Amino acid sequence: MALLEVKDLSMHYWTRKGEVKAVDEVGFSLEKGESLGLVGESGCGKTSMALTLLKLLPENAKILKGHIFFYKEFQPQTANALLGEMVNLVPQKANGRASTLGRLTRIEGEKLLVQPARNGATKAPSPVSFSFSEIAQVGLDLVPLREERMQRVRWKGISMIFQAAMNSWNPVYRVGDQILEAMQTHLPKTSVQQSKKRIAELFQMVGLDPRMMERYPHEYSGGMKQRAVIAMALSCDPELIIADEPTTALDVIVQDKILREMRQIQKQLHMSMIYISHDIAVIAEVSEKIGVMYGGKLVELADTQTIFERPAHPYTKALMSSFPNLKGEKKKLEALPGEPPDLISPPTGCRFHPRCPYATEVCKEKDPVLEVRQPGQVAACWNPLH
Amino acid sequence: MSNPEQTNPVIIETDRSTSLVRIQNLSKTFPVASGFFRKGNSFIHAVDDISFEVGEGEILGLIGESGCGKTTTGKLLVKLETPTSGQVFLKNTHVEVKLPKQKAGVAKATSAKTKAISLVTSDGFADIAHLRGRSLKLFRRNVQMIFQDPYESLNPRMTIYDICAEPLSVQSIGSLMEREARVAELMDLVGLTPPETFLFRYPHELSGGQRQRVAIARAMILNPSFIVADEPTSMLDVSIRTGVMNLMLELREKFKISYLYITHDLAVARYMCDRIAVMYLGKIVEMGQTEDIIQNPQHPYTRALISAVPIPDPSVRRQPMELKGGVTKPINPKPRCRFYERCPMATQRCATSDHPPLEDKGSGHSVACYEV
Amino acid sequence: MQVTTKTLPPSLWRVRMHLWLKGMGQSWSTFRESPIGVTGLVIIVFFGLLGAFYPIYPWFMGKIAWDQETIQKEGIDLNIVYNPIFGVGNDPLLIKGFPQPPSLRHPLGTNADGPDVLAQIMYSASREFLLGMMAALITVIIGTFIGAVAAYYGGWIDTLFMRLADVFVLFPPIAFLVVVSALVQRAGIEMTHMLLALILGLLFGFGSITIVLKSQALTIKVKPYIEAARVAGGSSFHIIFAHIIPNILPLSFLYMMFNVTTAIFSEAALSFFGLLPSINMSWGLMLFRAHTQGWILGHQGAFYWWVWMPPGLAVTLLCSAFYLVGRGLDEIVNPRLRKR
Amino acid sequence: MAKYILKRLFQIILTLWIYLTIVFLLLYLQPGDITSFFINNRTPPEVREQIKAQFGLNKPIWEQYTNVMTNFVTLNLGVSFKEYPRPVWDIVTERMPRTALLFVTAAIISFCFGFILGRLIGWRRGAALEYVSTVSGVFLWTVFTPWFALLMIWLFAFNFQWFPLKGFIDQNLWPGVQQVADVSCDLTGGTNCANFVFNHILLTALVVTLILGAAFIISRFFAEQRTRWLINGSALAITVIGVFNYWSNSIGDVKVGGIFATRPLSMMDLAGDILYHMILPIITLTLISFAGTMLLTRNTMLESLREDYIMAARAKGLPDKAVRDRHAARNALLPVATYFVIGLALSVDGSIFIEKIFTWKGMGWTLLSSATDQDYPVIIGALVFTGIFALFAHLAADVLYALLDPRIRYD
Repeated sequence: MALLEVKDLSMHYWTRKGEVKAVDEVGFSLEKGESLGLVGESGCGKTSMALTLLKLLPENAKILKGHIFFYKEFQPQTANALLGEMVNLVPQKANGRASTLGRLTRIEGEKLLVQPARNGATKAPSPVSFSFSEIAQVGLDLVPLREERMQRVRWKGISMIFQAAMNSWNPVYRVGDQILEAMQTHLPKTSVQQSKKRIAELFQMVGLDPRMMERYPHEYSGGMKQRAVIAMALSCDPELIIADEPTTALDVIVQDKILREMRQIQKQLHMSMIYISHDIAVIAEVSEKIGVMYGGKLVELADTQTIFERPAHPYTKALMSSFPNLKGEKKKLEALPGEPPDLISPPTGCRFHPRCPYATEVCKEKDPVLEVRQPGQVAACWNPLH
Repeated sequence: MSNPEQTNPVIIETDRSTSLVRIQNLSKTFPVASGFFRKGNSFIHAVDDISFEVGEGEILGLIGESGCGKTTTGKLLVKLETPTSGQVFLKNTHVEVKLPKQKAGVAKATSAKTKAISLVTSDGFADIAHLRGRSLKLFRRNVQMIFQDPYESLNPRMTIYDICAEPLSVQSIGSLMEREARVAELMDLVGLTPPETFLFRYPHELSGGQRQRVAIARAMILNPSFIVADEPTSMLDVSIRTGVMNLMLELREKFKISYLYITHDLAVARYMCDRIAVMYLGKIVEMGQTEDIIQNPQHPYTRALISAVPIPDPSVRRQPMELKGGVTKPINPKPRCRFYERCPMATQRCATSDHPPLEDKGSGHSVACYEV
Repeated sequence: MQVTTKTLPPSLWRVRMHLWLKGMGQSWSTFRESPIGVTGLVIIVFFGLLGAFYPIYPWFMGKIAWDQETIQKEGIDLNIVYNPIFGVGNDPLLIKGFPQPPSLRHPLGTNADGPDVLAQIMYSASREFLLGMMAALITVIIGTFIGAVAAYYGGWIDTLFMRLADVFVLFPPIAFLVVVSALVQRAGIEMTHMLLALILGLLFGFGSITIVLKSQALTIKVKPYIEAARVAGGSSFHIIFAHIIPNILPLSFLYMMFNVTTAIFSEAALSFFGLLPSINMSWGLMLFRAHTQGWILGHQGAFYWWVWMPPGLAVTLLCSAFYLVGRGLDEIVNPRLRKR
Repeated sequence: MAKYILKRLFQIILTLWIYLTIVFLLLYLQPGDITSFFINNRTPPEVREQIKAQFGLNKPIWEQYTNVMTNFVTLNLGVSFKEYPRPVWDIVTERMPRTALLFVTAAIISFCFGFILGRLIGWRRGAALEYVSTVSGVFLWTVFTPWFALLMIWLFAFNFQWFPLKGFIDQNLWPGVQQVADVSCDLTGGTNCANFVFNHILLTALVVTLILGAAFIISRFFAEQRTRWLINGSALAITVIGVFNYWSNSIGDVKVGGIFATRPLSMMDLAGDILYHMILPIITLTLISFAGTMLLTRNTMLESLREDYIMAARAKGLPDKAVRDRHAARNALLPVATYFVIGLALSVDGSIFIEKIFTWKGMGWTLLSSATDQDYPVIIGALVFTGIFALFAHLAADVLYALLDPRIRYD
């Protein structure tokens, strides 16, 4: 059952130098309880991707197109809350109807009325009606969602572990109070005492002394801050956690511990995770599926096992072979020539073609799209490795 | 110049006749500014009584977590810091020490001085601690450093040419024309081609990998024999990193340069280094041939470190080793094994005895542990 | 590498010139994006022109409006040459007709004892400019140098200058200047523009600017490129002058703008209090005379705006202008303030 | 924190020592000996000798230095030339509270005003709003203060006649007042009575501030928003009732009504007269100084908005207002609060302008008039006092900073 579906998502931002095509036509989906790793070099748009999912964008950034569907099982009593929003209705499997994207305009008795998007047609399509029993899942489209409504999705639906976890604590408040603040915003009915009890439990879960709640961030070490950030990300029982370089600033032993704890908590709570890292080794440890990003595009997406055994995209292969290995034979690493693309004026056609050893004429002209290479593996390449 | 009459210092027994740098009992402590009036009570023992050698054309890797003293060691070697005690000997170093003005008691003064400083050993090594003025400047030509952060190690207000030519100009080497030619030659060498397109650009116009190449060019321009590389690739992207590492290996082949390669990444160390020394809280706990250490680590800390490195291969399942607690700071450390608190195999002896000495366990593999 | 030539090869020299111009061009195009800075610059240029054109204005007006004949036609019997700055003296008979409201002969009217207000404003403008620039330059040179040296060496040099800076920050500057000018007067020293600029420069140069520039220099001092320069064999002198100072110069320049504001303001204030008898004409003095002679809050409520509005506005606008330019520069120097 | 304060205290004493040394050097390097600053033609010979002995004249410079420094530190500052034989210290203690009340009130108002506005323009960087507020802010901040004050007087007091032109009290009202409580007034100016009433205003303001401040701090210990409101609200109510009660009954009554008054005057009338005279100076001061706070707050807001914890706060789904006020503004407050307290220390500067124009006889007025009248003992006394006052303000700023920033508390 899908939890998150990203479709054709583009996000650009505007700087002094020009338009940065940070996320360009990216699409993937994530099942409930699944963990996905996004890997890529700095400036490939992976952090922009994470911020776009939460719509935490600066003023100069804009989502140009695409959808981010955040799915929930359909429950008639909560249907009212979705009134007026863009939704993707997924009917029951047995039903045979296609899923419908549109604005939820009315609820009539046991029926939902959806006004599909115009999609370039001159005439507005007629509203589609679904009965309650037909609907399996409702996907709320986060892209057109208003800011106030989006605030309710953040942390309760999707929470995040930041790249700079060290700095994501406000230095003037106690750590416990900062977690409490999030809980009071999203769970206003829970009393302060109950919330504090819950925070103490979470602290224990991530291996921190619950008494540390009353301390200020500067009294924490780097690893402790990171653990507390994980506790905070868990505090509102989100369905999805995005972890952006969760262990980059940490030493290898602490990194290893924290990664193991995160994986364990994810299994235990049956949560979905998106890990983002430049380190393919870290990603391989924690995720079931890996997406490789290059120059603002998703170039390959496959199961972890598949991607390591049979990478389809030349970049994926280059990325893995440029990592020195601790185990196995020591061999000379092949350096990838050139520099990562400038996202203001990316190369035409395939963005990897100036550095690609397999590039042909077509790569310079036409942009490849994601195609299925084998079950559980898609890649965007004109000359895939298999 | 050298003074052969002076007493030789104690030299570690070694069959390595080609060593270039010898470190003996090197220590560096920093005072901890704890209180206003209580300054001077507490010290961080950043580097504590370490000894090693780097051979000619050899790459020695210095491995450890942040705060273990590896960067301080690097800075001691290039004389950015002055050691609290111990010596750094470098081959082919010219020491010119002005002897104190001698009046009547000539003999007395010299004997006092020779006891204090043994300038150059018989096999041409000299302690860099005594370098001053001109001899220090000459030493600077011999030893260079490459820094971790390519974004901070180049002055943003200088052009690439100025940055690369700075060592030449402060050392007053060559005419302006010659400097320009030399810089262009170096740019070519580090793969910034064609040089003309790079010479008069500012660092912010270059990517991280290109900047690090500029930093390498600057370090290479004086033809040094020894380079301390402090995590030169840790800030670089994967695809760029390999190029820089390969460049450094090529330069070693070409010019027989020795490196002290400081890194926290064991995989990188394995790729780059001939030998590895593992540091923990200011002490070297294990040292030996790279493959030896990676395949057959002896010290519990090294074992934990190696077992914690994630493997970019989902089919390999690691057996992580549990360590208690976290890294502390070596402030006034107790006289026992530094690793005692976290060690899974600590015994009574580890707690009561001093920090174990670095002992050779055969074939140049030394470990500092009582229980190995 | 045996031959050493002292001169820069022409190619290198030209490249550097080109780079410098390009850098200036870039700075200018960034600066131009800040409407605040541009506003300030326009005002500064305006006052600069006022000051620069001062000698032309009385010469021209003397030809067409202030000659003996025209003045006598107005019914004022003048046997002396009309001085647009110092008026006609304080003969009660002569100053009967003043202050005159703005007219074609006096675009901004005249003061109570006859001088032309616009001429006074123009005359003072160049002096205010000079004073402000001089004082700010002294301030910035002291601040930059001390800041760099204190940050680089640390230790007792740092402690000494920082405690000294604490003291200078402590002084309420205007109160201190009031006292100093009283003491200078007592000592019988003539307080000229140059002396005042020196006092202002010293007063502010050892003060907060050293603290700011030192902390900036400290952030530079710990950069690896300083260590790289040391490893290359660079002396302390080389590091301070080739690395630290060039990197704090933009901030120094920014503070120079703010200090021009302070200097002009201080001079106007002291003149307004009548504490600078040696400076015989300035905007502050114009306001002082208007106030003490009762042209502001007196004379049956009549509004002699041309007597006291122009000097007050001139001080305010010029101070604001330098401050605005400073703010505009701040957005260039301090990228954290730029638009996201 | 105690360690931090102690360290700062030590530094401050060191600073004071350097400051006083500089003052000494200023005097010593002048022509004539140092006692000439404390003696003029009107000084009787025996006092002259006494002062000379006090400063240890004819002794070596080192001893003169220690003598002068001792006199400074013990606030033994000599006798005024102009208001002979009033001791300088007496003049300072009379004038200082007047400046303090005026400036603290104005500073608090302009701080609140400037902080709220700066927070708004830092948060929403709209082109037009930002430009207008910055330019007008800079105009007010750099406006030539005396000219602006004259403009305000001309407009509101001279033209509209809403406020008195100048001064501390209404000369027509007070001569009829013969006695306030147990203080008798001289019939000419009512200075004693005015001082008495004024000091009670100051005292009341101080007590009110302390009570409200204590209530605010106590309320911080409770997590529930309603409890906080309850505590603060009840404290406010108590003080309002208490102040009213105190002024209407407790201090005792004025004996005789003013000669122009239609009914017997009460203490409240007299206090009202003083407060009425304060309004225009306070408005002027607020307008001049709020812009500084506003511009600084805007900058610190912009900086704190770039911090990662702001992104984290937004990611937590907090409403914009909470992100702005609880996170961005709370951190932006740190430098602004320091600036506020240090600004108080420099208020003597502003007081020179405002008190001169409004003839409000406080410290600034005293300093300026003694400078023009060459009343050197008062000048030096005011300078020494200003230094000490400024130092305590710096110490207060440090304490405030330590209270606001937990990172310092635990150092």
